Amino acid sequence: MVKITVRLNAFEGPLDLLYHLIEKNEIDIYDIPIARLTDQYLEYLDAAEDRDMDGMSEFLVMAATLLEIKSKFLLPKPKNEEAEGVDPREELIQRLLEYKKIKDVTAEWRQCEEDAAFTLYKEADQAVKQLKENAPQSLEDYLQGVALEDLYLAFRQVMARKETKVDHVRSSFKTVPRDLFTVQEKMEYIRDMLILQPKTTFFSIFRKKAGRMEMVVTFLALLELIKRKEVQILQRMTFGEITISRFDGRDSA
Amino acid sequence: MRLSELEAVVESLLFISGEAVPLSAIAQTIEMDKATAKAIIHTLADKYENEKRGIRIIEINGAYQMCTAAECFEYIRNMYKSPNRQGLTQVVLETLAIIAYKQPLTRAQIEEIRGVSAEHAVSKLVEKNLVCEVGRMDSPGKPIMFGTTNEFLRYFGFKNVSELPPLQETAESQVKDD
Amino acid sequence: MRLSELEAVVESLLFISGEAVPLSAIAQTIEMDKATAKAIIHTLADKYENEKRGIRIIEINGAYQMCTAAECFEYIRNMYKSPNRQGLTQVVLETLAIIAYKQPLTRAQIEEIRGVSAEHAVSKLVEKNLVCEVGRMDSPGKPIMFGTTNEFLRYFGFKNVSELPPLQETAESQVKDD
Repeated sequence: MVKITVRLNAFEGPLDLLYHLIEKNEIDIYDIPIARLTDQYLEYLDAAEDRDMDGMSEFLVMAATLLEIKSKFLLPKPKNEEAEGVDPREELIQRLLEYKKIKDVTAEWRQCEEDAAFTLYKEADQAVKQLKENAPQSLEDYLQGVALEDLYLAFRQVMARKETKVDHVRSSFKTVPRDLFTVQEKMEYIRDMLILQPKTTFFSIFRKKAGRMEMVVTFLALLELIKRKEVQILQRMTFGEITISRFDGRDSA
Repeated sequence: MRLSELEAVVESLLFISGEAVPLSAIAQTIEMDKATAKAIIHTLADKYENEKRGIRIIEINGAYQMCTAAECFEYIRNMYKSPNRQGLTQVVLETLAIIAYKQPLTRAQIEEIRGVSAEHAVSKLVEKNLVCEVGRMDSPGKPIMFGTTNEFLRYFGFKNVSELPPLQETAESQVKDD
Repeated sequence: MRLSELEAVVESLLFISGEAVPLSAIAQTIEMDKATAKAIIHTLADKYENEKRGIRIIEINGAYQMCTAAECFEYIRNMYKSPNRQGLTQVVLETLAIIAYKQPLTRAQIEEIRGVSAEHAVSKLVEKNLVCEVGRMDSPGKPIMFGTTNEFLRYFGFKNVSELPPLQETAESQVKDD
């Protein structure tokens, strides 16, 4: 067999590679010869020159999926006629179709991107920004719609909230809530927070309304991310603000 | 106030603002109803276009913004001697397309569609202000949901998200039972 | 290039630059001598003026800049006035309520009640002159104690703080010894 050399990072993921194989072999996407495609896919992984574990894992997950589908075809079909309707390839086909739709439309987007680049916008100049910031806002405007009643209601609300927070006895009667939070989810959450704000404060990773369990899980997730060297924390002085950022490769210690 | 004066006011508002101005803000400022304000803006926009002026008015998501005419681009670039804009990479573009068509959605949902981690692509998009947080999903962990920004619309010249190029339905009828 | 096209290019250059553009830079960009460039700019400037447009071109020290027409200033200022801006947020309202009912008290005490930082809310209230420093607490660090202002009383229309609506029902007793 002719040895092929492949670079996996030329593909944007397992779906992209599968899609490439389908196009190359002119396979009907609705009737994928799963055994052949699986073999080719595995050949590609075998021949890949850049097999670092990080980039590989996603390709391996797909390999497992393909093998699973292939094995389902090998199993003897149950006599039961009802089971016949389900094609083991169905889910994969749907994912490929979904991916193809996006891939196809991006060609059109490229054109839009190029065309729109010829149109330029200017930023507001300093004078306008000042006009905006310094626009006098009368107290009437600021307090528009706020009556004495609202002040009273707001105070009651705050106090009621505080009360439920400190009332240990009553809260102990409550039913135990389901385990709504997992470390895994909270790690994802912190990663997303760092996407939105590359430098965020320790306190802001805890949601405002977070209960104790959620706080504990969030904290554990943070510790896990630190252990995995995905994030780093920094505190400039004792009791100072703790900032969290993505790990930049240097040890802060 | 005469119509020509209102038109002048609208022109000055759009010129000065440096961002897309909502129709409602324009209507309120010139003390007219929205339909009238819209008619004035469109008259002005048409005038620019017909007279082949160096400026244009475009609509973004129910707001209006003044911009340069595409024909003048080369000259402006020459004056600033700026290099060509670098397009988005394919990975980032695909991720953006998924967000645009399916918004709002979480990173996990994006990853499910593309089959690969979207962390890098999403953070690139947030950094470029093409994508932002639009809320939290009401599910365990309250994951962040992402959506597109007005900058996204400007970047591609789309009017609003409901007018994106349609996704090609790949002869779905064939999917039948085989 | 035709004269009208050159005019459009000049218009786009002046629009996008946001600052005064030297005549020489314009001349070079449209590949014309300075006299011609100047004539084109003046033609455009005259057109704006004669047609009573919302934008103008002014000369500053041998450079040219696009700006708004003076007649439009009031409208521009109106557009940026308060209606679009945010009023009192829930956080600030709650902080104000706590100060009104519990005054005088320190920021730490407010934070103890609300459970979150009150720094932003308190400074907003001080800025709006609804709240002010009314003394120092006799404890380590002598923290500032806040109370409501006369402005606050005047706005809500009662003579002094003792006329605040009484807190009846809700576990008032618990609130006190806390």
